[in-house]
Amino acid sequence: MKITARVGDAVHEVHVERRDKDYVVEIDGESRLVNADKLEGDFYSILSGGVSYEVSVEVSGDGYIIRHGASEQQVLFTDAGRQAREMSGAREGPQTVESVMPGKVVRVLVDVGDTVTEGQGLVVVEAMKMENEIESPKDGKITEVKVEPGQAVESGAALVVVE
Amino acid sequence: MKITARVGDAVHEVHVERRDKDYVVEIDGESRLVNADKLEGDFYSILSGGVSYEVSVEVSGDGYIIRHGASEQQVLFTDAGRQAREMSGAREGPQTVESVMPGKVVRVLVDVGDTVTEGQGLVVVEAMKMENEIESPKDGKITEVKVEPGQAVESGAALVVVE
Amino acid sequence: MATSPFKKILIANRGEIAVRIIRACHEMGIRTVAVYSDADRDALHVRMAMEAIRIGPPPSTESYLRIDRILDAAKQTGAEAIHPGYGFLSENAGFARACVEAGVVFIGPTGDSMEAIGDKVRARKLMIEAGVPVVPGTPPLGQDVDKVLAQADEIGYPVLLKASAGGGGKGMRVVNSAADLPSLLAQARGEAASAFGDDTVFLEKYVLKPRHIEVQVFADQHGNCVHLGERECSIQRRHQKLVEESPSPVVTPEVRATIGDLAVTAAKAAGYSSAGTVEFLRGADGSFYFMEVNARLQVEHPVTEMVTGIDLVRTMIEVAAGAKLPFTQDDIQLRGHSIECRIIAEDPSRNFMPSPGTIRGLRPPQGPGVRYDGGTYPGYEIPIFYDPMLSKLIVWGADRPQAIARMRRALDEYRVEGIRTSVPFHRKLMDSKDFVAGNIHTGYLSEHPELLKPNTDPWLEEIAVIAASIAHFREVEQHSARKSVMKGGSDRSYWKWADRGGAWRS
Amino acid sequence: MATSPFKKILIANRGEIAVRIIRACHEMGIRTVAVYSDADRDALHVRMAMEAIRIGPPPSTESYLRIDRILDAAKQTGAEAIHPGYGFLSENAGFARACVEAGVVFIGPTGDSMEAIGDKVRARKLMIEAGVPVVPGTPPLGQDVDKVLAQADEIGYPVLLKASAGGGGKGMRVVNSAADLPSLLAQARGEAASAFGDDTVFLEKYVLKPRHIEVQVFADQHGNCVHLGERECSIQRRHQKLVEESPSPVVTPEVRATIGDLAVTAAKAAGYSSAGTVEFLRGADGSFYFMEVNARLQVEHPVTEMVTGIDLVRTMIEVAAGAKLPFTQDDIQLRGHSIECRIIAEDPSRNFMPSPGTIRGLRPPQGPGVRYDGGTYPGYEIPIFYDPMLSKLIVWGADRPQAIARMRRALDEYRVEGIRTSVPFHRKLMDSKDFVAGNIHTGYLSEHPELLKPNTDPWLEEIAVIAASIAHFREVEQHSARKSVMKGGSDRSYWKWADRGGAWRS
Repeated sequence: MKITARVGDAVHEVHVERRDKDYVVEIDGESRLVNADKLEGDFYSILSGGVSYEVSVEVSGDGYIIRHGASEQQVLFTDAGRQAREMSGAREGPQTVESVMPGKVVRVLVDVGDTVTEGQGLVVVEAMKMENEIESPKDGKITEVKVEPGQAVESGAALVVVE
Repeated sequence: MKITARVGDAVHEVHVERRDKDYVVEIDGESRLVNADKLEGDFYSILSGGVSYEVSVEVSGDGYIIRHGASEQQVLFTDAGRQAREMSGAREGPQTVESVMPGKVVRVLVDVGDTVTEGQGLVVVEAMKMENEIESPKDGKITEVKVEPGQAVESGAALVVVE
Repeated sequence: MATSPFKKILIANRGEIAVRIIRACHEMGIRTVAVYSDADRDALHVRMAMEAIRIGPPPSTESYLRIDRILDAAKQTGAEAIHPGYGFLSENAGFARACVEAGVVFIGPTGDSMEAIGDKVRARKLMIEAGVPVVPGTPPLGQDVDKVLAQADEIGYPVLLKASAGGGGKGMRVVNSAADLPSLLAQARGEAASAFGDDTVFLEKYVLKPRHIEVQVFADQHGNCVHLGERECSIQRRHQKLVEESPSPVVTPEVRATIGDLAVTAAKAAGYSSAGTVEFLRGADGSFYFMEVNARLQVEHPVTEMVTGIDLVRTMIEVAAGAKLPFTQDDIQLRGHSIECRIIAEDPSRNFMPSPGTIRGLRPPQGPGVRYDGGTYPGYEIPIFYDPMLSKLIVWGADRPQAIARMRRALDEYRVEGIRTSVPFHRKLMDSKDFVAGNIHTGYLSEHPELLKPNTDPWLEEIAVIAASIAHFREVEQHSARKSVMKGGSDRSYWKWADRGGAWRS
Repeated sequence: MATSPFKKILIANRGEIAVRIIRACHEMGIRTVAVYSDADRDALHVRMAMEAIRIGPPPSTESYLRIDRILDAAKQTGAEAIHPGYGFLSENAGFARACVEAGVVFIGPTGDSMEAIGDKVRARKLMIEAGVPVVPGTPPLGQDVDKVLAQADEIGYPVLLKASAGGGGKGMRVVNSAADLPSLLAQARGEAASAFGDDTVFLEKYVLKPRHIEVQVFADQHGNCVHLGERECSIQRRHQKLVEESPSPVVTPEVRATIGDLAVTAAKAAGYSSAGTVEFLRGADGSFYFMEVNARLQVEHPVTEMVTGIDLVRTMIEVAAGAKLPFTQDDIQLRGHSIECRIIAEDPSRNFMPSPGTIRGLRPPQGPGVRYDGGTYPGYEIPIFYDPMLSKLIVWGADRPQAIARMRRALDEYRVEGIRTSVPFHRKLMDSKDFVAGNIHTGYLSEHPELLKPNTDPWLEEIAVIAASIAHFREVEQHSARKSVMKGGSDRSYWKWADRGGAWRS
């Protein structure tokens, strides 16, 4: 099976196949034999070249969050087409700003027609007794405001549109 | 739903039904309103009359093992017919003695034709570095020996038949 | 030990501190009553308590801050005493008095002594009279913004806005210039009002690069009062503590005796009883300024317990029942070093953005020298209404280097799935040269944003790609296998649900 | 602390003790190498170590007892030292010497001193020469059963059969009369051979109602030796310890000094280094008899760590690297009281019948004063080849009553699903008047079979029936609901699997 994995800005071509009880994992042309047992919950015990890794693998959106020790690393799996789209700048055009967490809208800091700069606060959402400013992802103009103060929002809810 | 529950030697007639988010549980004619939420794994949080119980419920054979604090209690669910059979003495007639755990047979202490008394050792099974004598459940005669020393046995494996 | 001071105690709190208090009660043979809002029916404190009473809808103003409902619950269950924990009603003198009026023992100081030293403004006055150095500041601010601007000018920028009623950084703002003052004043008042139901704020000189060092005091109702050493709590974000330790790496036995005596004097002057904390700012020159008194049990009390061997919650209960302090100042011996990390449901790499959600998997660290005070469990959905703290991870070591090494090991064992937590940040902090050397101050984290960034070791990236690829391979493989079990069935979403943790909670 | 004494250590063991040692190494910044048999690929020590090497099939004679394979693994990984844990090769002088010959540091005493005091028969001789009182007994027994009968007659029944090579009750039998001797002798020899690869046994006078009290000693390679107080280990079944505590409820400071000096003398006489334990029997009259020396780390070492604040495993590693003892006898101060319960996969209500199987769910206790040293995890299948100990639950309290109260609370929190464990027994023991009063001896459990019986409180029966009925109701209800999702599908067994814990491990 072929997979394109993205970690941060780095892109890796991965090929995985079974060999008896093990896996042959090739990353960017370099191959290694890996023994991986799935244990309770999200845990895997991975032995590779005598080295032991205890990782947990959490499904997250288009990829996985891998935890090893106290470190965590997000690995995204992308197909070529989608990757190209993202690389060519998905940030052009109108963009919907979403709430990154469930909570309550306490203040809306912009109106339709306002000019905003990247990083400028747009909406303040309160969760866990903490007010959090949701910032503009780019320079632009507000074309739509979809929430009002007092409103409860889910994670991923559309707040405003910046164009 | 009607259930006959057995705890040790006691038999209880139980009736369970839902009422909104709660359960009405009637035991031997006495009824109570119970709020029960299933949590992670085998855990339940049960509120009954303002009292909070955190129990875990393990499926075990024909019933459940309920754990509360450090205590555990086996609850068996029986239908009337089966219960009657058991009460009338299932111990009559030939009885197959089973291994109560997986392990290795280290010694067979009886031969076919031997007369044995209740509690007499029949077979020694080793597990976890400990030798365990499997005892005769009743007075009788050995009619069959199904294992030999060195043999690995699973839990529930037939060892000998006593008649 | 022989007989319990109370038969039944109600815990007017939630989360890890409710669990902590329940444990102390059960060890003393005391029955426990939990109270819960609708958001907390399945919370750990409800599971663990022997009794549990619903007190209202999720917002704390309608549940955990409702004095009437909590006293009703006490009456209904026959609880003889109430432990308020920290936060919520713990420093509410009105609640302490209402308990007494209802014939229930309040496990904490009296309402009068709480008011005498719990209110920051009154406490400052008390300290100034006693000759204890305090940071320059103002009385409660009025509504006239121009006058506030003048008051700030007099102190000199930067100044600090602080809520009179509360702690924990709520309603607190640093103001660097007059231009910022009006909007920050409004924010601080708004936060104070929503957190404490009281929007009174005041101004204080903002001491640069200060260390937060506090002294634990303990007094009984018979005039006995001792201190149990200090805690260093300088690692903070947004004025909230993230790491605490005892002893402080910069406090010598002589300084400990000095600030300890000062703290005991303050507690005695206010007729204080129960556990309390006297907070100081320590400037870079080693001078201590009185900051405030917390007239309650602190979040970080476990580090004091670890080095003194004294169970503070048990002792609070005993003292509330009228017992004399079971120790004198000479009995208090500090052994070794203890560190606590507050593990919060926030994403450090996104500037501590809240990360509520469902805890899919949870493996707390274990083994020698590790104490885990948690308030959650696998499958638990963190409510958005309350504090984001998941647990306190506390370690003990024979000395500070051993304690740090043990904390590293414990953080490496700790695994929380389903949400982002502060664990990666805490782990990086334990490796930072400044922390290891003890060179910290309350602004340390804002000066070191690199501590919030994820780890980027190349070998970690490699193992992450290997693990994710194998997991993905297995998922695809199993999905195909199950499809054939289904004989053409197509309910894919259900399968995904079953595969991805549905069994945690059904 | 600044630099690690070793870069890499191999742990020649499994289970909780391998995990314990791995934790100590990681805290010291030392890389760890686990070894594992085929039965242990998924064991916790393999997961937690940084490297892991397979050493053979499941039986320990083909894996954990194979000196050649373990040394190969050390060579292959470049490990500079080996920690043997307890059991297996930990008291094998040949292994200690083979390590030295292979250029690997053995973390423990030298082969010579191990032989001098590890072998029970030689140790007795050594003690008699030193004037230490010993229990009357014989040299190793020959094959002539008539001669053995004569030897037993000379001592007088009851006598005790003991294995020369090992500890932990393996190969041990109480013989009450001459008639029982031949068959028990064969059993003891068989068990000794399978456990230690050596069927040598000897006879000893069986002291009635004795207490098992042992002294922890620690020596370096420079002639320094101290004792770290005693442990009381009188709660046993089949001569295996189930509960240990420190200090002993019957040892006064004077007696501690006396038996401590005796133990240090014994260790020094044998040129001992590293951690070791000198075991005594204490008769009802308060007299102590030397029993044996365990030339290794003990299972129950944590209770000593809790009261002394000393990390024994860390110190073993430092001392093995040539460091001097980091403490003198005067530095050793005992604080509070610690108790350990060995949680085993056995069913106490069926006379401690082994209960192997899969651990479906596991919630260890947490919170103040609780230490959990485990070797398992949820979903783990306990192999039938090794010791049945799942974990050690250790508590600390300011005094013995607090420690007992805390252990009760911790046992109530502890939940293991899928197998039977000793938890219910331990909980009942903590309530027993004799245990609370400290009135125990090594035969206590056989005199109190009621402690092994399950709890039968009526309210417990009621809640059990309620919980089981609701669980059953929900199962039936969900089964019907799923059937309709399946639209007539009939793969019932699969659904049951998915519902009943399949997600623990797939």
